Amino acid sequence: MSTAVVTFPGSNCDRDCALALREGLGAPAARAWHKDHELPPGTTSVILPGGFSYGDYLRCGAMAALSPIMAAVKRFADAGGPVLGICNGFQILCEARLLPGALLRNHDGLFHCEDAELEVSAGGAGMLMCFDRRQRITLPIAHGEGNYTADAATLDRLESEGRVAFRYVARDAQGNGAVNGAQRGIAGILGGPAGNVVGLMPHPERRSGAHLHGADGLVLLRGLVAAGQRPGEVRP
Amino acid sequence: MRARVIVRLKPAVLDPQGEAVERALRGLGFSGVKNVRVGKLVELEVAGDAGLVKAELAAMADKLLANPVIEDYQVEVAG
Amino acid sequence: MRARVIVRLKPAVLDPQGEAVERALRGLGFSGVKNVRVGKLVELEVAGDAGLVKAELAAMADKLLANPVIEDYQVEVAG
Amino acid sequence: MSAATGSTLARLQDTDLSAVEHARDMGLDDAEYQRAQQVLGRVPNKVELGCFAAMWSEHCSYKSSRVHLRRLPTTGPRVLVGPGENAGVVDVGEGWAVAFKVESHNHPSYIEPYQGAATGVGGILRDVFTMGARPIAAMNLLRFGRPEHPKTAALLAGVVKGIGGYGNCFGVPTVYSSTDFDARYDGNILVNAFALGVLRADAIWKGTASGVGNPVMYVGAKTGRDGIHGATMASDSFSEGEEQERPTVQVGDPFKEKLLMEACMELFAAAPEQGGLLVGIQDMGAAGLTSSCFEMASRAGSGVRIDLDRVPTREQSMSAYELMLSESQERMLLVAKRGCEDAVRAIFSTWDLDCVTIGTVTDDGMVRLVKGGVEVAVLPARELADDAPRYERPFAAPPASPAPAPTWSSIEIGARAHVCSPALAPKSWIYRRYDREVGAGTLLDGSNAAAALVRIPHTQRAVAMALCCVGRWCSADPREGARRALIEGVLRTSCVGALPIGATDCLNYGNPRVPEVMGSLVEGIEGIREACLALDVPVVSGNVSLYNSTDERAIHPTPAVGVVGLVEDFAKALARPARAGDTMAVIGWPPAGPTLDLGRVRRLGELLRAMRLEGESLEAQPVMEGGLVSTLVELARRFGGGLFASLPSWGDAASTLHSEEAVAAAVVLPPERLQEAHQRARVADVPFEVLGALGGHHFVVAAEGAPLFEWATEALFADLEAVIPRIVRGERA
Ligand SMILES: Nc1ncnc2c1ncn2[C@@H]1O[C@H](COP(=O)(O)OP(=O)(O)O)[C@@H](O)[C@H]1O
Ligand SMILES: [Mg+2]
Repeated sequence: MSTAVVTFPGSNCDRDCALALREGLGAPAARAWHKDHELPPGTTSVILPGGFSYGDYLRCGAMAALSPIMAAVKRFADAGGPVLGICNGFQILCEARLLPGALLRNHDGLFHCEDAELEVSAGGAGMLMCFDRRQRITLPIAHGEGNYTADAATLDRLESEGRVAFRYVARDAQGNGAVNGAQRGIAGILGGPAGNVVGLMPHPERRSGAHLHGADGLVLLRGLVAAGQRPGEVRP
Repeated sequence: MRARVIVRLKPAVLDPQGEAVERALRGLGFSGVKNVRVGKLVELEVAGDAGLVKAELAAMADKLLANPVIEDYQVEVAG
Repeated sequence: MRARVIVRLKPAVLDPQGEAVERALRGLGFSGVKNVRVGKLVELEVAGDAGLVKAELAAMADKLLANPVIEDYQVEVAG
Repeated sequence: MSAATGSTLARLQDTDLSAVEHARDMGLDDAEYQRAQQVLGRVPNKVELGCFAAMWSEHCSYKSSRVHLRRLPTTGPRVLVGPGENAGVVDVGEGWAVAFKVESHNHPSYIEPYQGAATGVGGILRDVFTMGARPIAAMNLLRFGRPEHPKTAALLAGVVKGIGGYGNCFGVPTVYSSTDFDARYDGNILVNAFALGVLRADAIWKGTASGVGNPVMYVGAKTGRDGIHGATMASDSFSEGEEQERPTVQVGDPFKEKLLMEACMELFAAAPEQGGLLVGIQDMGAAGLTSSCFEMASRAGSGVRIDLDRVPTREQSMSAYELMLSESQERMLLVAKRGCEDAVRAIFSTWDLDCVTIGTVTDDGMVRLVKGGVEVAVLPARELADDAPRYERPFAAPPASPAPAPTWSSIEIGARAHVCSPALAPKSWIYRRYDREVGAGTLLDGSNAAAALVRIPHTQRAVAMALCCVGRWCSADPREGARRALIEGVLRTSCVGALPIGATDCLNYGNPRVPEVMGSLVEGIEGIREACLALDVPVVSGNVSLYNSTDERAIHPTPAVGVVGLVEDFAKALARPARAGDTMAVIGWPPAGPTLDLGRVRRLGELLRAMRLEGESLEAQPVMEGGLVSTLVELARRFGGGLFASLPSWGDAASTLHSEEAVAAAVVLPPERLQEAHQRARVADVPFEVLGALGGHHFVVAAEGAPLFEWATEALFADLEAVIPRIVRGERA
């Protein structure tokens, strides 16, 4: 039973995620390589880490979405397995259509590396089981393309189905994320047959211990690991 | 055969890059500028006859070059 | 008037994006693809008559849209 | 240099320029050309001339600075590799070491700010991972022209974007940045990039080509016609290919470099049971294949034979000259053990990288270049790599040009204008463009601390770092300015609890043929030397960037110094955040003349370090550029609220606020530890004076019991944060 951290050639937060799992939670982490056709044996949850999967040329995550490992991740997700996409991982999940919508360039055209205050909009269940609904947490963002967008119908559906996972607390006059323009302030969403696929722009692995300015991120990673270990929900 | 695929953000999608360029152009004194949109131009060589090539280019765009959630594309084959 | 400025890396300049796209397309089975280059397409509206507009677009490209050290550009005015 | 090989070589006579003129075109002067001819015992052909010109260029040979650079102290108990390799290496304990270096990319960044800065970062990262070290931190020092100069906005935006674009994608956190604006950099901006990596102390790789018969392999990106002596090649009588404009600036591919780094890390660790696969490795930086071939052979006392037809290219029909001098990025040259080629290739192919055997190591001390089956150049490795001409250029005492002290209508107005000046205003806008946390090891970064602090993975250890130089001080006094660059780095790293263990320097100066410029360079080196000796900090690597001048108008002398410090247990160096009610004190000596006393600096550093590790100092910041008022504002900003400070009894209020001649630091202490801290200072015989406390929403400065001024912090912080964005937008101050 372990969390598979997928390494695309340009992933650069894969080691950080593995470290947070091991040091922060004492949970095992296994590495999955982008060219693999199967997840490692014993995988109970999956992380698509941040970075620049294939250089982020063309569109962030576009090429990664087509890599062999993503077919395996898709099968795992379709069977209800918990999958967490962080930053570039979120972009990959959208490009692979495992989550709806897309991430555009930030509205000011700039890369932002800073702390973001978030509201957990869908706490209490699944991977977000360790959060209270409406709980506020702080996680850092580091992205140039985190401007979440989808058509109005999709956004309405996300909201009505309770699939907005995280929102930026700071919004502009239109209600969009002040930092990057994300529609309706969306920082992360849920998908998959059982809300088992989560994508978010902020980096939980960077807040996984007191020496890293806080441990809010561990709460999410703990939820991910636990969601994969629920009896009766063991994946293929 | 030389071909190109033009990829544009859909009209309904906000184009932050286009807005930034517009602002910068105005700042430089080009005051008559409006509705700036920035797209991508993928130029490539493909083997095969024109008809087939067009279909192949469309397939490339569908699979990789454009994201239908936010983008439209257009293929052109030279001569 | 609708116009466009196409900005391309000069032929001798490395285009990492083009290379990455080429590799990805080949990986998807489009084996006949070669010499992929990715450029920028700036589309905009400008006021004025065609002749003047062309000169203005060139000025925009010189000043902002392209860096002559590594890029070439081409301006087109619609109809 | 036998007649036989000579006869197969292409002759120069087939062109219409004489060899001397060719040489001049390439940047060799007549005496240098004569020397080249003597070395060969014959007339060099154009490929050979190109190699001479590149190897004997200022950039590769340090011909103007070498005799002076030798004066820098470069040894110490922790130094594992000093200057001479791709990066210096310093022992940090528990079997770990760090490799670091700083390098300039000034001119390319002026021409193409994004790519110039990006490839500057790429180059220094390669220097570091070539040593076997995985990069864990990057810093930069940027100097732009005055904010209102028409080019400054675009240069600033482009350079910052380029640094972020490369570092963020590569996956190295950019943890410290120093940025300033000054008319002296109007046409000559500075972009200095620093990188630091971690490696096992017993697994250091060097650029050496030893072992006759071992294969020489080329890895990474394909070679194009990038950066082939842009200026001198304008007339282009050397091109055998089609006539076309050559890009003088390279485009970087951070993604490819990431792959290259990962593949190299695998290569370094491969096959330990048989002693590894690799003999030596070097990046292809300036002068590309030329410098890597000659330097690797020269270091080993060997030769190499290179088949240029096997070099992977991305352009058609490249000439031998072009192949040798291309500066295409993201390439490395390595020498593998014979018989290990397949294993090496397998590693690179995992990462989708080209890896080709292009030659072999020989024993005759010659670099032989073969193209189309014939030798097109035969040159002695050592003479080109190590026997470049050295110049003792005449130097004259540089004129001291202290900047005139600004005059203000009141202390308050003066202080406010001062702290909101571009040099002193916070650089948050810039820092936000950099991923400062990738790697999950950034404990502190320069946006919010006196120095950055980055964990050594898998250990409790951490390295602190800062990159410093105030050009204005160096114009006023080149030696003192350089001393202070090192002093600032030492004090900053001490503020976060680190013991300074090594330094790297990037000497940015004007035209060395101008005696006064040469004089300021010599003085600068002397200043770094004095400070290094007094503070026990060896220089382990560095870079020299000359000719930063336009029309005889040179930049401020700018010897940027990167100081690296060590913390053995980072838990001790991390303090709780400052909060309202915490005490503020100033430790150290009042202004005592323009030459800072190094003995005092040393004692202050020791005290700062002890106070931090003992949990007494929660925040600390040296009083340097901008004086005490700017230090206090910085502390308020980090705290995020107000403070009350009663000025120390240093003299009149204005000079106490602004003087840059104190050896002192301001610290924030938990009130319950005040006594202990005070005692510690007394034992150390360092002056200690309580200034006041943090709290409230006003920044209040008082002198002799009476308030001098009082600023609402909300407005103050807003003013401070607005300075850089205004420059980026190109708005007048
Ligand atoms: N100012 C300096 N101080 C200390 N070492 C220096 C200095 N300048 C150059 N060096 C050393 O000289 C060697 C050559 O430097 P350089 O030419 O910059 O290397 P590269 O080939 O990577 O560009 C390096 O080992 C470098 O550390
Ligand atoms: Mg080097």
